[in-house]
Amino acid sequence: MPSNYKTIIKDGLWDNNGVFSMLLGMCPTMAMTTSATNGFGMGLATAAVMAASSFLVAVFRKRITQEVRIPVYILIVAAMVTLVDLAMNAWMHELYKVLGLFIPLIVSNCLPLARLEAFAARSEALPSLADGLFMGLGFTIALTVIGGVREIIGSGTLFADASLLLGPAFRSMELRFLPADMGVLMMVLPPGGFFVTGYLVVAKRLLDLKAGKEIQMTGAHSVG
Amino acid sequence: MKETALMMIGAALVNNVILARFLGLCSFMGVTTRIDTAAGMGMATTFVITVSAMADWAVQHYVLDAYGLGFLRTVTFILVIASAVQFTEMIIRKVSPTLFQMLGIYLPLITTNCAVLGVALLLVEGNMSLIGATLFAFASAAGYSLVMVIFAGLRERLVLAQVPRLFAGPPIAFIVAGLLAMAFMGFSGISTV
Amino acid sequence: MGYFERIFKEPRWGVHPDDHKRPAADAALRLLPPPARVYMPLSQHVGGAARPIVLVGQQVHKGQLLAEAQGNISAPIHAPVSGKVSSIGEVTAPHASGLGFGAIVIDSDFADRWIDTDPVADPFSLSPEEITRRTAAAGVVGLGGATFPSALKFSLGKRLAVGTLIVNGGECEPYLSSDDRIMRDSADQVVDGVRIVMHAIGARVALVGIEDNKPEAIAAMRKAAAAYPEVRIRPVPSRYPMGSDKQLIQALTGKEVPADARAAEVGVLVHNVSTCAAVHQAVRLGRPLVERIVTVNGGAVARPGNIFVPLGTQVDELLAFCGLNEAPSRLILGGPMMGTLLAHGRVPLVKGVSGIIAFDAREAAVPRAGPCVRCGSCTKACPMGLLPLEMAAHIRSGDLAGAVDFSLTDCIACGCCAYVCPSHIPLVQYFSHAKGELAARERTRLRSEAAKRLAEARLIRLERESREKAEAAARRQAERKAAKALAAASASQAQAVVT
Amino acid sequence: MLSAVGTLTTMGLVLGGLLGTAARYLAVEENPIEAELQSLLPGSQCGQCGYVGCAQAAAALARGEALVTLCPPGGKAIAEALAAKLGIKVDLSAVADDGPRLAVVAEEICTGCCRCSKVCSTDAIVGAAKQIHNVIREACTGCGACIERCPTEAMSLVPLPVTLQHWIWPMPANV
Repeated sequence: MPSNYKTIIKDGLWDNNGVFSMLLGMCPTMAMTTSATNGFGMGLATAAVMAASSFLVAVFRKRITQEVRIPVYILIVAAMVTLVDLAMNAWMHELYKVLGLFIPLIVSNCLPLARLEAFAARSEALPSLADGLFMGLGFTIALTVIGGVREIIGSGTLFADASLLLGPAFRSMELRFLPADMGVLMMVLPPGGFFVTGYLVVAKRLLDLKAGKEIQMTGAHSVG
Repeated sequence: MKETALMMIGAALVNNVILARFLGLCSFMGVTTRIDTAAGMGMATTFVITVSAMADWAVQHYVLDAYGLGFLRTVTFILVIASAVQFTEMIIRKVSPTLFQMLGIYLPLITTNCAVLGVALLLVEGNMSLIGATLFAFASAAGYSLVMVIFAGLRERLVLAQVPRLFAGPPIAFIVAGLLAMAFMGFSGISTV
Repeated sequence: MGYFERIFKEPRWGVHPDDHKRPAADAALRLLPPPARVYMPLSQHVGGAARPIVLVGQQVHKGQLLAEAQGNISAPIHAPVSGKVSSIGEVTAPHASGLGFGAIVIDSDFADRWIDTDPVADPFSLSPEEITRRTAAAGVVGLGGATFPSALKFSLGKRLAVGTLIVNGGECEPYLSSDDRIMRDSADQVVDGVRIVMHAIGARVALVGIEDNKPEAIAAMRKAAAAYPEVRIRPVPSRYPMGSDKQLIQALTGKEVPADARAAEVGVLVHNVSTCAAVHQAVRLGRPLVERIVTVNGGAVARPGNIFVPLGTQVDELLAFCGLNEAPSRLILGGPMMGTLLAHGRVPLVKGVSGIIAFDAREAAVPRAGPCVRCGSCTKACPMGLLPLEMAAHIRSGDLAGAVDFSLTDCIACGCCAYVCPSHIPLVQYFSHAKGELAARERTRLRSEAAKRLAEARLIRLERESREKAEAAARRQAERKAAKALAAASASQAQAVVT
Repeated sequence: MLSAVGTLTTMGLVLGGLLGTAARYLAVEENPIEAELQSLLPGSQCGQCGYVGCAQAAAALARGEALVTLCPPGGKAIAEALAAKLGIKVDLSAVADDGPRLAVVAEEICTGCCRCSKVCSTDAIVGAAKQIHNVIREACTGCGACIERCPTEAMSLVPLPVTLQHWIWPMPANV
């Protein structure tokens, strides 16, 4: 098990990126990336849940019996999600309203569960915390990038309404690339999510190929 | 009557669970390599969605609303869904071994299918009656199954195609899914529910 | 659809390639002088290889039996020249793999002395069984390329009471004209052979299908068959693959052979014109099949034409006889559509070879294959009504079962699909690969089934052995006990006596 | 606070109880697929998969503990058949299938000890004591069990020679 933090960070952010390499957690990836801001917010919420639940599972891993581990993991994740849900409702109400349904749905996002099974259930608490956090941050990056691409092509802006959703400090991030009527609406609508994700997976493969890494062409299909 | 029909069409086609609401995408990408497995997954999920929607409706109305425990919704729903899946598995195994052989291996996967939880949460937000909720859940699930089978058919053809190396596997599947989503956008004129 | 249209309407399947048959077809037949050495393969037919019955160093006459048929489906081999058996060993097979197979090598004495033959003045006085026996003994096999032992087909036709004999003079492959030549030069022999075959299988009618691009052959055959109303000469449209059994049967009789059935099951039997001529030689003259007409054609050949050659002659020797303009860029045994690609010319000619094509560089150029554009040309060309593009796609992705679902097993490998493919996809190679792979899997399955049976038999044997061992041990123990008891008894008796 | 804990506990108890009861009353024994899997395996009990025999390997497959690619003598064909039976998809390109193999006896080394013929699961090795042994080609499964038993290293596995009857056209090079 890599308890080496550098590997964990590298794995989480790029090599084993939840979206682009493992193809996990596709639902929020598609649904919440109509803009970079939404993707960023959704990613952070997921990262928080993952870090917390990985830590908890790692702490209690010796107490959890094999047979009931999945229900227990789900319950732990569900509890964390409820916490995040309440917290966001309280402090980031605008963003909460946009993300809506998909905050509770982090429960059935397969990325947290997959990491609990694959990493936290067999590692010490602190590496697990790091794994959860950086996997979550990798997820955040992926969502922000997808959201950014869709937003730029779809409506010509980047991080629009960031100040509204995340706080006034983010006003400087709001950018406009194209005139308001130049956007390709299709990119903001559902098909755009599929197209952009597909092309970004190709882009990641291309970068990996350039870096001389072996790439896996079939990709990991996981169900959940 | 007309309203119910429109609601069901809307749930199945216009606001399709997979292509418009982006729920259940993991299974959409994962179990659609063959038509028969996709159909099996679709049937199993339809069953679970309908059953758990009814159960969740009951929990929401008689437990959470009654005691003002709205914040426990996520936890209780996932608990109910997990039990419903387990229960469904046992019943099918006992009642119809043939059906179990068809659906058995997909059942455990459904617990973490966000379509189930998603539909349940949508129901709560929609404030529906029990019958309305059941019909809505069934229609959504039927739309889910339809898209699963269509996409599986496309992917069976896709396997035979000579796809550029970099696009092989998931990327081309995503792009095909995008085209399918575009096709489903054509339904948006039918109903606006 | 009327009978007239059925025959003369252009078929919807197949292709119409440039036939390149002339001028080779018009050149007079030439004789190849006996080569110094011939390599007579033991396996020139479908089925088991023949078993040699001559010894190294033995003197043989032309037409003498070299190897006898072995197994249910097999054919004997005879000496194509007179001379001495110099060795029996492996030579390169006329096969795309370039692997070797067994052959008898004869050094010619250039005398061409025949063995004593057993001619029959009136073959129609012989019983059909006798004709079949003589045909089998002469080693006659299907000369159109299938090389199935003809005598076996006779018995099959007799058993199934086939009413119509179809004689295949289609010769639809481009470049080839050996059947054309034999019909022009020896129409009487062909017609006589046809009548002997009819007698052997009990057919009432023979339909000789000849493609309408061979008017001279049609005229010669009509003249030869004029006295025999039961032998009917029928021109058929020139369309590749008209020479394929199922297509010719449909063109001549309108009957379609079902996918999993043989021609005999729709009441017809197909024999090639050259095969009929060989039957005439075998039955009327008593001469075994040791020579045949081979077309030598292609851009690299200086004097293309039809040559009468002893079997076992090396391809290179025949090419040298016809002269070469340049080193051939590609060498094909048989026609360009279905023939066998040869790596070199040091392979012997066998019974089923109707031609050698030596392409020059221009003819041999193969365009690069591109991706399938789904134009559907191949489905239109396929004479079996298959979907070549679907089959190839399934095979490419490793899904052989899927290809079989698209009736891969019905593919006759005629090459029409690859010929018309605008992307130049080597479709037939995909199908050949898949068929070979399927056959290999079938072999593996049979092997593992046999292994399972053997393993079970072994377990039963081990069980029986251990049981027998235990029984023997028990018996011995019992005997020992009995002996002991006996000894004790006699001892006590003795004691009793003593006391 | 208390009502939340109470609700969750009650639901846990009710659902857990329900499932527990159901599990008792709805229990079904299985697993019919095992026999079918076993019929697909070669049945030579060679043990190369790591299990004692084909029956044990089939049981492990049915439990999902073994990979469908477990059978070296079976090669790709059996792996494909097993995968189809189990309804799973496998990437067979990684399966080392160098074709069927055959055991041969190096006649100059063989001492005629009979050890190899005793372990051969298909009785493919013949030979009496102190006589040079020989392998019956048709019966040999190429499992290699005899190789380890030979004290003089006279046994070896060779690929089945390719003949005209066995030769297969290669797949066209990809475009």
